[in-house]
Amino acid sequence: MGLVKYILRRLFTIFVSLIAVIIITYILMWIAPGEFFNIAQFQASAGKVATLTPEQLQVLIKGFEEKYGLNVPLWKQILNYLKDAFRFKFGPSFSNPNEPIEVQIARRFPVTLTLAILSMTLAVIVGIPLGIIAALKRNTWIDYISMFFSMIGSIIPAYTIGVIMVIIFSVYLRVLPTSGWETPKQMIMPVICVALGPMAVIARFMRSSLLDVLNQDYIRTAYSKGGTDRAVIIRHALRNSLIPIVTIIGPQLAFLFTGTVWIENLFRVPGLGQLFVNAASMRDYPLLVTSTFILSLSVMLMNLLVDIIYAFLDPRIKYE
Amino acid sequence: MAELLKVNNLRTYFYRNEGVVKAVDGISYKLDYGETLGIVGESGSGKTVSVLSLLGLIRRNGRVEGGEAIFDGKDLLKLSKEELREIRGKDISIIFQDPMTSLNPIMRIGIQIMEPLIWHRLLSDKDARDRAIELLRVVGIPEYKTRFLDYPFQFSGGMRQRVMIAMALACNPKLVIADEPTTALDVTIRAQILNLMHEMKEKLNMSIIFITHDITLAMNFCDTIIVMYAGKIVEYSSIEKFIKNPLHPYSQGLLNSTLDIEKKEGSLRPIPGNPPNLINPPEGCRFHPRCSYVQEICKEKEPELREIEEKHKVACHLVKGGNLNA
Amino acid sequence: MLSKKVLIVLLVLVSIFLLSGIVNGQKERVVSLPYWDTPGLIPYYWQAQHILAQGTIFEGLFGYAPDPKGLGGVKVVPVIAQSYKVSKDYKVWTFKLRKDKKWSNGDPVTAKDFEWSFKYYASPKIPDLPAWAGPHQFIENFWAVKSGAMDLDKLGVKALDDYTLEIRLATPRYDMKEWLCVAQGVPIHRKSVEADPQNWWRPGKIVVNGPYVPVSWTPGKDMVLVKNPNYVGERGNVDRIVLKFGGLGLQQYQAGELDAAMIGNVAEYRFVLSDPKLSKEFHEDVMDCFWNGYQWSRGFDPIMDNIKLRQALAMAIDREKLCKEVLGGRALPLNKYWPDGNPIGDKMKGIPFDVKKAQKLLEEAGYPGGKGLKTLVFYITGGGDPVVEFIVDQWKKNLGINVIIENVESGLYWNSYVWPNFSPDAKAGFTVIGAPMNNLEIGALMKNSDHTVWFYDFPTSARKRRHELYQEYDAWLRKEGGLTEADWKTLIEKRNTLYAGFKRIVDNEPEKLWREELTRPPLWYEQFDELYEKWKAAKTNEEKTNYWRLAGRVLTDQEGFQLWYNNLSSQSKQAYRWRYKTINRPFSDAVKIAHYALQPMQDRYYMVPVYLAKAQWVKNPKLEGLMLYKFSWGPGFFNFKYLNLKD
Amino acid sequence: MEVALKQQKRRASYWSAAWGRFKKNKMAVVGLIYIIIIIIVSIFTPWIAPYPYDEPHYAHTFEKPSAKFWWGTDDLGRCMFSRNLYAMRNALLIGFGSQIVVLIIGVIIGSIAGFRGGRVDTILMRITDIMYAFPTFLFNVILVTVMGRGLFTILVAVGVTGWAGMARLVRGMVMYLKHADFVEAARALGSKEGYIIRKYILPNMLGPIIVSLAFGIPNGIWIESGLALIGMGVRPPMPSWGNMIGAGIGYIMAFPHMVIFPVLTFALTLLAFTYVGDGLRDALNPRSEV
Repeated sequence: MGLVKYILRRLFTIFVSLIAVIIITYILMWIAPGEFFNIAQFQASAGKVATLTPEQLQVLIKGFEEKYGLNVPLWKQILNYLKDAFRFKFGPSFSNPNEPIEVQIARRFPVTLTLAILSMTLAVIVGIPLGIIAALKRNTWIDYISMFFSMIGSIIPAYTIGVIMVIIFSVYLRVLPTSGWETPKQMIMPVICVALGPMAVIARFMRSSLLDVLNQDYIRTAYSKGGTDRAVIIRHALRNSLIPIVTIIGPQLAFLFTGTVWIENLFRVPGLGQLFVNAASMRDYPLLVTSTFILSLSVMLMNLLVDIIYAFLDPRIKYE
Repeated sequence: MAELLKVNNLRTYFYRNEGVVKAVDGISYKLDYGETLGIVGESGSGKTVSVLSLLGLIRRNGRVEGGEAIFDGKDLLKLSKEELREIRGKDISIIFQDPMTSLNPIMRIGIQIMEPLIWHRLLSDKDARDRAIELLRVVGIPEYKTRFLDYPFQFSGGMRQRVMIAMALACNPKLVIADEPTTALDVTIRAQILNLMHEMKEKLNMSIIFITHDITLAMNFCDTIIVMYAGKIVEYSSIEKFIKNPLHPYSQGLLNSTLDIEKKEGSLRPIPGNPPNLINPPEGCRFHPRCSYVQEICKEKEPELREIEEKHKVACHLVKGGNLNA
Repeated sequence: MLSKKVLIVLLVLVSIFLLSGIVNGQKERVVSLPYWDTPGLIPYYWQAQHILAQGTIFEGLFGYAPDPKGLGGVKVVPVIAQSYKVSKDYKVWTFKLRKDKKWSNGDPVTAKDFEWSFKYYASPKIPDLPAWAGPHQFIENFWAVKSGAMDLDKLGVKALDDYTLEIRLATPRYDMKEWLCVAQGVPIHRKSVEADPQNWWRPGKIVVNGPYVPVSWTPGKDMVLVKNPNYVGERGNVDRIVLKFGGLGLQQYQAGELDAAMIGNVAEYRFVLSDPKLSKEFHEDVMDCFWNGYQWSRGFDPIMDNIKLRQALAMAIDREKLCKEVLGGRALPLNKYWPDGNPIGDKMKGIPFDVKKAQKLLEEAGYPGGKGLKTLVFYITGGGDPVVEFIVDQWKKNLGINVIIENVESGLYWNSYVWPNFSPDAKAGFTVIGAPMNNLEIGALMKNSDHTVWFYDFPTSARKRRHELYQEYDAWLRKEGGLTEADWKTLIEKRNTLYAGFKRIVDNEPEKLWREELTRPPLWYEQFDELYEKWKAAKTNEEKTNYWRLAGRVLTDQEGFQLWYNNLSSQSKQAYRWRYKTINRPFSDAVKIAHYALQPMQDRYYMVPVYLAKAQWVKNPKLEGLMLYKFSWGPGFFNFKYLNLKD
Repeated sequence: MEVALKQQKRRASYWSAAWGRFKKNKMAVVGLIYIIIIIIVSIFTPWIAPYPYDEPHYAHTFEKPSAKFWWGTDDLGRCMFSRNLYAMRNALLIGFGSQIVVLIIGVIIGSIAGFRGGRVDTILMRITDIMYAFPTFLFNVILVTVMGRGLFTILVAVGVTGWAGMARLVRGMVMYLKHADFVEAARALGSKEGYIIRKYILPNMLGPIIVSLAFGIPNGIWIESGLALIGMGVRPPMPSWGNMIGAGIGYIMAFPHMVIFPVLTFALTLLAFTYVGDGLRDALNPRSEV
């Protein structure tokens, strides 16, 4: 029963934190220079008000304000937003008046999820062995080289790597399509590009985690019992060192919600990143608040999940 | 009694950035079947290293530089990695100091006890399981059948040390090395563990190397005692002779710094100063900077380990004719 | 619920796929083109789909056909209209419709469809209609209807019979034909809209009357159009068009995944020229419906009142060098709103590149050698902008003045610095501007330079006051009061003062057309008086407050107008009079006199042309009939009905 | 007295031992040398750079590397080498500057929370949790919007969004050290809390904090480049790696040097910091001893 209680308590904390996050976001937008809240300006941006007199514009502004619920004081806007947000109703965004935001999210979410899961799997499959090798061959050239390559992959902006990959594999070798998101072939390049970052993080974390474990007394104990390197490393060191990896995969997954925006644009992957990051620079404020809401929520849920899994994997931990 | 282990001029050095640490610098001793040998000294005197060296369990930057260790007719120091592994846990097992950290925290203790049996292919999985349960019973774990599946964190410190002992005994080893097995435990538990070890030794007729910094403990528990200081043996004696006549000033210092109810108050005299830096150990007798009897010769010439009487060797210039002539 | 929709879409997709395959019994002709990402398919919003609506998925009474000599590369041709009549005052337009046009579901396209659609667009149900982008804004009573003050029936659109449509306008429009080409001029299918007002536009559901039907749409990825089986009229032979959003255009083209690609920068341009195959597939055109340059920030710093400073800056830029060396030949130097070789441009005088003169002007402006001038800020968006960096460098080198480049995120940039009426947050300085024609309307011949008159060419103090009045106008909506005569007293006094001012303006304004515009009923003071009467008769406090608020707005609005009119520079007033003359005549005549309005506005140096961009692209040699969109969203491709894929 | 002396001695040997361990990681040493070099270069950039970062040479736009322009020129004919030097300098400023902000906020909040405990701790940690859950990138964008662009505001923004981890770290260690024997001893002797923090707790936390900062620096540089990519970075014509790479990638087909050099220097610098961070972590973590 401890688990249910624990989860409920954490969910309550998440609920309160989300309210705080939303209020902070609103306040920040409020104090930001420029007219974050003036719909007319948005209207004008696309509209190049050329043929419209300011008086006619007023009619449009009023309509806009009503459609987006801006005709009430700020505190009420926040309240209204929160009321709807927790029922996952976000209304339309400036950049897409056709559809409510939740519909846009629902459509893009599976894509982002697929991309995230595929690349995270790749990152884990490659990153963990790299980290293990590096740790076992610590301070040798094998260590340096494997760490170098995993890191260089995450440090050169993924967008740059993506462009170079397109030029090599699509234009010159013609083995992979440049973009799209239907066939497995189309997924190869975006998945690799997205995986590079987490892969490096995982490899490095794995390396240090394993090194840490290898220095533990119980490893010496295992050797003293006559374990082979193989048995000791696999049965004792790896299992122990893999547990903390869970704690970094969670945040990395949450990061993939926005961190993939450049890759999505480059490879025409219809995911959430495009939606969310563009919101920030376009000042699409309903979408901006909503992306903050969704991202915070997913980070917090991911952390909760990580804690649960962690407790599941590590018998020492009990839900308080 | 037949000889089980004979160590000759063992030297183990650690290569640190600051220089070479001569942790064990030429020690020799022997151990008979069924004998309990105590190795006593302050922390850092090389007592743990001297035994871990035998089994190749020295960490990365340490290296056995020389000497020999004939165990059961084989020189442990010349064995291949695999041959040595065959001996570890089967013929020689170790009980480590800290039962809190020496057990794998996420593995059921039963499995951990089974491991040496399986790794040495002594028993099938099922038999190993039965044996492990039996061992738990033997070392006195209550409800041993259900606790077989528990994790280390569910045990108290004393219980964990019992588990460690069970693990060490799993393959009926010829030699058990107990590396300060009671240091991390409460005083009340200490006695229980020592009793248990004693019991096991009687029952299984194995040899024990008992490493401790508690000289009175060693005097109660061992047949023979080695006092180590700064990587060297300063006194090597059968326990009867040692109790009667501890000769080396350091041994005396150790004895004086322990509480003895029989002695009068005010007799607690700690040894002044700190153990020496083993990268540049003091010239002459390594103990001379802390020795209250120090003389010129001590600073110049390193004393040899001389046999004063039978089964009693001391490395001190000032010991003459079975007495410390201060 | 959702899966059902997906299923329907899939079924439609499959059936269309099967049909097109089986019926034709031959290989499908597929064309893949780059396109702007679109958030949906509702034609009346100002999003990428509105270009798609113009002649590809929807058709209006008129449409565009390719014409290399025509403005924007197009000419206006009747599409659903067969013939039209227009009254002498150009206020009543009557259209006869073709009888053979069909919706994609087989329903006939009738005048009723137009009437219903136009009323739908005008209704308050669509509060966020970007009315400035369509023809409805000119229809009689449109604004009253939109604001909810008047009944929908009063809108000046009527189907006289199934194939005759009458449109009555509030003001004369000589360019109604041109306006009716754009996305807001197309009808939408009443039955399907009413059946599902939220989702009627979704691919698989949408009923269109253009040559292509959207069958799938994935934001961030692509949209697929297939031939409309019920379409009647001229069109090319392409069966399926895949519009791809984003990605690396040129690389997709090289990999054979696109049939055309825009060239985005000098590097791509040089690469294409150096490649033997690509260089043969290369095309370019000048984006002459734009001018690119800079404009002063619409802030309230008096420094911009100094015309000599403005002139000096405009004259100190070496446009030739910019186009040749920075833009690598991908643009033409431009020193007036219309280029040479254009009927308007040929009659205009350009801004010279004359460093000596610029230096002298700067000195006369009070800043010899740039000394004493405060630091100006050039706002840009999206990282570095080589053009701006060039301009700033020219000013530094030629005039000795320092300008900071301030990078702002795009939303803030466009909404708060480039296009709003005023930017209270903007520091003295500039923004980049690519001022386009949105479509072929006559007023757009001004290419947005009439902002000079509206937002720039009066003293800073008056600009500031004007901005305050805009805010006051807004604030009236939420003011409390108006329950007593005392509340009205001040308003009535103000009304009388303003009335006197208004009379003076009307009596002295020499331009008849402007006078007419000002005195067109309902007049502001009549509105005010009417509101006062209504207030007297009002029963509830709520009503009373409402009338009082509206009356307050009328006055604030008028006060703003008078402030503007009275402070406007004589040059701008003159320009504005010519603007009235220009827009109140047919297109062909307007072109002849537009420069009278444009030249004085350009000579105010608030909005300064610098270069004219080129559109450059590569395309599959087998593909014909690709039309370049040269208006405000350009460059891009549109009007896909003429696409032809040679075998 | 005795205790303090022992502490002192232990600490000195701790640092020298750590340095010894650090030296063993060759990549970390190489990284450290690289960082020292670029720091020196950054200090003297205005004298080292062959051209001002904003000086265009219109006759030399898009030039490949040559004797005149070692790393070629960009779209305005500006020296890529000089621009890279300035970009490096800006990156270092942002990297180090943001970590100073992180350090100040994180240490203050973390140690107050850890030391006071109770309700103060709960409140501060809730705030930290919220900060932790805030989508960093969006938060950065909003903050930069609020405060305006520029080196200083960006580094403050990066710091303000990044202190949560540091606060947690510090709090955790304070909680642990608070009950450590030598602190108890000091408290028993009647030392004031401030004194205890200064004399005992802070020195003992230095190692983990340094490691955290070492990883924070490349992270700060990374965030700036992300901001620059969407046009929220430093003011042009001031170069930063983010906007140089962003501009360069479009030109990759014909002028690859415009992206290769910034990417290389950017990657090398981040690598160096990461390697040094790794080295420091291994060196300052006493657990990995022997």
